[in-house]
Amino acid sequence: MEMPTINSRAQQMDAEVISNKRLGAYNHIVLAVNEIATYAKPGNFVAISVGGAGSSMVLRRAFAIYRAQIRPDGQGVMELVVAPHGNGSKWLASREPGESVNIVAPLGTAFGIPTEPVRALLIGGGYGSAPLFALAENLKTKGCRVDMVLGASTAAKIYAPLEGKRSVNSMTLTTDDGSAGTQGRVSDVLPSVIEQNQIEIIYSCGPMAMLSAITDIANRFGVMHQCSVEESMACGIGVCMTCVLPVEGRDGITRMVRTCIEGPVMDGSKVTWSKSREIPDGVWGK
Amino acid sequence: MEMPTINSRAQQMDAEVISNKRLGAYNHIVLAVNEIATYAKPGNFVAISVGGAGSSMVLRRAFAIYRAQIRPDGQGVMELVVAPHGNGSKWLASREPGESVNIVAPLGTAFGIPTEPVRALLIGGGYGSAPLFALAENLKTKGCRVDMVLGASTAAKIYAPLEGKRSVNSMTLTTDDGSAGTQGRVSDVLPSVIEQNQIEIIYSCGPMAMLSAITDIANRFGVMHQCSVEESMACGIGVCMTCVLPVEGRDGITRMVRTCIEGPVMDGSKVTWSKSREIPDGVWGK
Amino acid sequence: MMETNYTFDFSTALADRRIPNPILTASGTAGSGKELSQFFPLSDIGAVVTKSIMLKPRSGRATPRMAETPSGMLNSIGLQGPGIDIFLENDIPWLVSQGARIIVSIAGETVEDYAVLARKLRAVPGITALEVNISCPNVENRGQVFACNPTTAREAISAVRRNIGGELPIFAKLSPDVTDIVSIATEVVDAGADGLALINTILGMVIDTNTMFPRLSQKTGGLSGPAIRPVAVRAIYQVHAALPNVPIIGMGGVASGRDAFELVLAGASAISVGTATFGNPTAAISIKEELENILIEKGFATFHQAIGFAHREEI
Amino acid sequence: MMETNYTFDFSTALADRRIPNPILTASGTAGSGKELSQFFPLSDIGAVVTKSIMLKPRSGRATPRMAETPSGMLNSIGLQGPGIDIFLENDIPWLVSQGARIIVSIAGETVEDYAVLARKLRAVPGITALEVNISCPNVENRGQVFACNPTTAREAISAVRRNIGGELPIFAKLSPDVTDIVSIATEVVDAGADGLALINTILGMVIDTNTMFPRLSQKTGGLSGPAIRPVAVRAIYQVHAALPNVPIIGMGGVASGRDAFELVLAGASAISVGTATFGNPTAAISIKEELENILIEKGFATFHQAIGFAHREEI
Ligand SMILES: Cc1cc2nc3c(=O)[nH]c(=O)nc-3n(C[C@H](O)[C@H](O)[C@H](O)COP(=O)(O)OP(=O)(O)OC[C@H]3O[C@@H](n4cnc5c(N)ncnc54)[C@H](O)[C@@H]3O)c2cc1C
Ligand SMILES: Cc1cc2nc3c(=O)[nH]c(=O)nc-3n(C[C@H](O)[C@H](O)[C@H](O)COP(=O)(O)OP(=O)(O)OC[C@H]3O[C@@H](n4cnc5c(N)ncnc54)[C@H](O)[C@@H]3O)c2cc1C
Ligand SMILES: Cc1cc2nc3c(=O)[nH]c(=O)nc-3n(C[C@H](O)[C@H](O)[C@H](O)COP(=O)(O)O)c2cc1C
Ligand SMILES: Cc1cc2nc3c(=O)[nH]c(=O)nc-3n(C[C@H](O)[C@H](O)[C@H](O)COP(=O)(O)O)c2cc1C
Ligand code: FES
Ligand code: FES
Repeated sequence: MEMPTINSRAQQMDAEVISNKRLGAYNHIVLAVNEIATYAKPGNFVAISVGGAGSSMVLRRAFAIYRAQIRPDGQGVMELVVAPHGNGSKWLASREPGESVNIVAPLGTAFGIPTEPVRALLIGGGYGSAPLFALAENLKTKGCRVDMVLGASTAAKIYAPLEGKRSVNSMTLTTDDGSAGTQGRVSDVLPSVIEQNQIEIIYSCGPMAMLSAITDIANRFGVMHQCSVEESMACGIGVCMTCVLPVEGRDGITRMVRTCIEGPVMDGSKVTWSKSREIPDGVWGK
Repeated sequence: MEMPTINSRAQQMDAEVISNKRLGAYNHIVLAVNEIATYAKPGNFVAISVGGAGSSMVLRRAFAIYRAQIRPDGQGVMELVVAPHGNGSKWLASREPGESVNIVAPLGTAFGIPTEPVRALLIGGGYGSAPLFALAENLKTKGCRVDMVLGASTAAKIYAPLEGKRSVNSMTLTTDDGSAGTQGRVSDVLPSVIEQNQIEIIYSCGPMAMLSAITDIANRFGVMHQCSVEESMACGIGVCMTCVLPVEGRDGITRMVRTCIEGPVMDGSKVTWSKSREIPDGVWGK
Repeated sequence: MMETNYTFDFSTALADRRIPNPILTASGTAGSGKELSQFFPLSDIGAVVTKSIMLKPRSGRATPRMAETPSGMLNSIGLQGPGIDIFLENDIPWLVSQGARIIVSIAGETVEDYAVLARKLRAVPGITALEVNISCPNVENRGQVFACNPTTAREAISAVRRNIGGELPIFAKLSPDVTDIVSIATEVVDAGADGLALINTILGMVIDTNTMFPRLSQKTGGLSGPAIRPVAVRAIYQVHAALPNVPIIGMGGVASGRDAFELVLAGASAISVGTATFGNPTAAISIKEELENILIEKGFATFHQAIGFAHREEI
Repeated sequence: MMETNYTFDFSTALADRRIPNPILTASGTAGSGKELSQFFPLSDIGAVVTKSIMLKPRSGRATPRMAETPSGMLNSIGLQGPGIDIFLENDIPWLVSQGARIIVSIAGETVEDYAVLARKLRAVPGITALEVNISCPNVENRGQVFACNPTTAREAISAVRRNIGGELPIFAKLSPDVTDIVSIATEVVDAGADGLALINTILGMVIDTNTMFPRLSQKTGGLSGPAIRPVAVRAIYQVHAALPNVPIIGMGGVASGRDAFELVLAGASAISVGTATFGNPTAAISIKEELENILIEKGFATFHQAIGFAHREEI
């Protein structure tokens, strides 16, 4: 195991909610932060305390950082896209501007940016699109072509803000119910998008089943695949071992690896997308 | 045991906070309620859920009803005086107007009002003065003379609003630190106040040690003493048996009696103000 | 929610007795019933479980008797109550008059106590079942709790079984404070319990950091409320796995229909609501309604189908 | 707060070892130490307790490995780790380089495992004490947990005692899932434990009401967090009352200085912080600071005076 320098920029702080707007099925939340806005990279996440003082919820909730920057007025801001799901995310989604939340950020690995211009495909499922827009901008700066495929069960669950659309060369939508874009799943349209645009690298973020399906297709086409995974996390900082996935290391050995600190962004081809609820054979220490 | 008809007017409802103002060491909170405002009598209390959804605090908090009435505009209001003490009362004291709290009220016994005009002394310790002002008004209506003694550790902990002072014939203050009124305890000034005003009945509300001391003096002077006691309550509605005190019944037998449903207002002379942490000898079923 | 055009069967069986719905009060958390009846008709729930009644009047313990804890509370009431005779004279007839179904909880200090209590109850009309609280100190055995030892647990239950006759179903209420709850459960079923009630409170303590003494007068108390729900679910799941045909009255931290459903999936045939009532006088009613909605939404046609459903084979 | 013009002595003794303050990490909740060191210098706390290390590399259990519960959580990690050899090669030297005091937690599947682990550790420099986690399934005894049976608990601890030599103090970490924790504590102390660590997690289960299966892959898991604090306080109080001279590392739901103080009053000589770190990476530091302030405010001149203070005679 290497010394994790990965969270060395992470800070814990109270961050004031600057704005909180409902957008389709999600809440777009802007937090006032300090210089950590400059350290956060696309793919990093933030861990947030929920429920306030006297809450029965003892664990932080993880959210991808949608965007982080220092505004012209010098104020650091961090933006999130939150799906009100259970008690914790509902609490967060109901914070009013002026209230504060306690955050730890930036955490985890970031998407790797190629040094040469490449043809990149960014795939997001539901709120999984959140970290992809900042990534798209970065890739654009490096001269990459950026195509995007976003999928969700229904139109309201596709998160694709206007300014985000501007930073991509093409945008394909899929919905399970056909309410926006092609009816079907992201994986249905993938082969043709890859072929048409001669994709060299895929970046993805979304539900685990989607990431697994993308990995199969990426492998088939021999395309690199960096995906941001989403395992249940108790600590988010690498100390509890709850968030593991079987991942093959450089030495060819598959280990149960913490997705909070050696992820959430991982090489899709190295993950054993096995059935959950078991340790695959051959894993180190099984 | 008699059939408790005592809480038959009690209702559970969400009550909006109309106002919440800091007054000395306390918060004066006004809640919007329905017709229960007409049922609440001085001495009754309200049980309030604290902490909001996802709170780790599972029990309601009890507060004396300071005043309850239907306003000229038809709106029922219930007023409380809250000392921010632990997590629950602090949560309550920090509610903003417009927020709602879940209440069950009116609960428990009320102060008994004499049918004839009598000379009454009302004694309050700290926020224990809260239910006494509405009581004073009632007694005045019955033609009683009403004297009042309020005590606390320090001036900021004496709750005595201006309009309240108007409804009493005399008001004596005591503070432990001498920052207002006589330095000392309520019980120090009591004998002279009782003698001077030829008191026939004492009503009191405050810490248990104070009630116990008042009972001794009241017995000595042969004066009736109705006191509102404050035992830790888990349910407030008579189902849990946590809030008991040893109290002598009409049959002369002392039983462990629930102060939430056969109190909080009790005949002071019937309570065995024994050391806590033991069941006095002779209690039924010991 | 799915549209349903069938009638959902919400009834459940406690051994050979059928009650119209599976929501009960938990022993010791519903007073005599009268206090709760100010908030809802007692006949609306499956049954009222009475506080554990003993042979003689009991003053209970000194105060403080309770302390709030994170997502729970400690209590140390010490089984305050009027004793079986007054109880039979006053409480039972009143509950019967309300149309409530009644489960009488009994507790003893000796094996003989249990026997006498059973004899006093055997001919009483209007009772649906007995819950035998064996989580009490056994005065004949260094105060060790009956339910903490297979032998004493068996003795208490056999005494009730022998004296109650074949009439009333008896549910043995077990303590979770044991190394192996399945072995205790097996023992009491073997001794004649028709069913089990799981779980009683967990032994705990709170120290008041102001006085720097234990908060409760008796130092320790029983922990209840949502904090202990995972322990209740585990105990019910383990016991249902070992004794799938033995009905279980499940309880421990149920505060919503979702929570009740969790215990049902683990193997409970009925659900008692305790501490939640303290926070919400009508908790039992909302839990009942929420549970029914969840079951219908999930596509169950009867409550019975959901009992122990989490034990099915994974596919 | 009172003005103090003396220096408060915050140090504590773990058997014959003295550490500068009583706040430790709880085993299995501080990673290898490196992760936490991003948030505070490890030398600032009394000691780092390592995750329980076993003989061989362990993959641990399948996911999901955790579920949040009211004021707590369940975990079922299954002791994932690199095995003692890699641990000694990598983790210990790094912790030593940080100036951290180290308590190594060990766990075995057989009595022989414990013996071998002790032999591998006896000559390792830089270790303050051993914590022997005997809350693990014993593969030679139907998977029953060592700590749940006085005989197997004794065997594991004797094996460590015999093989560690007289050097390192050993603390036996007990499970609260037993009928009588005092008897287990007495047994392991008799077998040579210098101290005790109380409490490990409580066995629990969460059923996912969507999938209608147990949430964790292994069904049951260990309950930790504030929900279990009353159980920890009770266990520590009982054991300290029975064995007043045996130092106890207390833990279970400590999230603030007040909570730590509660366990100290019950009888703990040091406090491990576990689940609280997940909610707040610097929890150990704030707990340490808050505890020190409380002790000074209460007028204690030394930490030592407060240990078990709730056991004094009431006047
Ligand atoms: C790296 C990462 C990035 C994420 N980014 C986003 C994002 O940008 N926007 C967004 O809306 N959500 C995101 N999620 C999911 C988000 O963390 C969960 O929706 C949230 O934790 C649910 O909490 P809850 O209290 O609402 O739900 P509950 O179901 O009540 O939560 C109970 C427990 O389960 C955990 N949990 C529940 N659902 C999930 C989940 N899907 N993933 C991980 N843990 C879960 C919670 O953290 C909590 O500990 C992300 C998760 C991870 C791990
Ligand atoms: C009949 C009655 C009338 C009351 N009237 C008032 C009032 O008008 N204004 C006011 O400020 N306070 C009043 N109190 C006291 C008030 O209920 C407590 O201050 C409050 O419960 C403390 O809760 P907490 O969460 O802030 O404190 P915590 O100490 O965190 O509470 C923990 C637990 O202890 C109980 N508890 C703590 N202190 C008391 C106490 N003094 N009395 C009873 N239970 C307690 C709480 O209810 C809770 O269950 C009254 C209490 C009773 C019984
Ligand atoms: C105040 C109180 C009193 C109780 N009294 C009894 C009792 O008399 N007999 C009994 O078997 N259980 C008693 N219990 C235990 C409950 O019936 C129940 O088993 C336990 O509280 C767990 O359920 P809950 O979390 O829903 O409260 C009592 C619990 C509380 C909180
Ligand atoms: C994720 C997790 C992993 C744990 N791993 C271990 C372990 O390896 N060895 C051990 O003795 N205890 C382990 N424990 C138990 C803790 O050390 C501690 O005894 C327990 O969590 C109670 O303390 P807490 O409430 O502060 O977390 C673990 C607990 C958690 C939550
Ligand atoms: S969430 Fe704790 S190690 Fe990853
Ligand atoms: S508070 Fe429950 S009976 Fe009085």
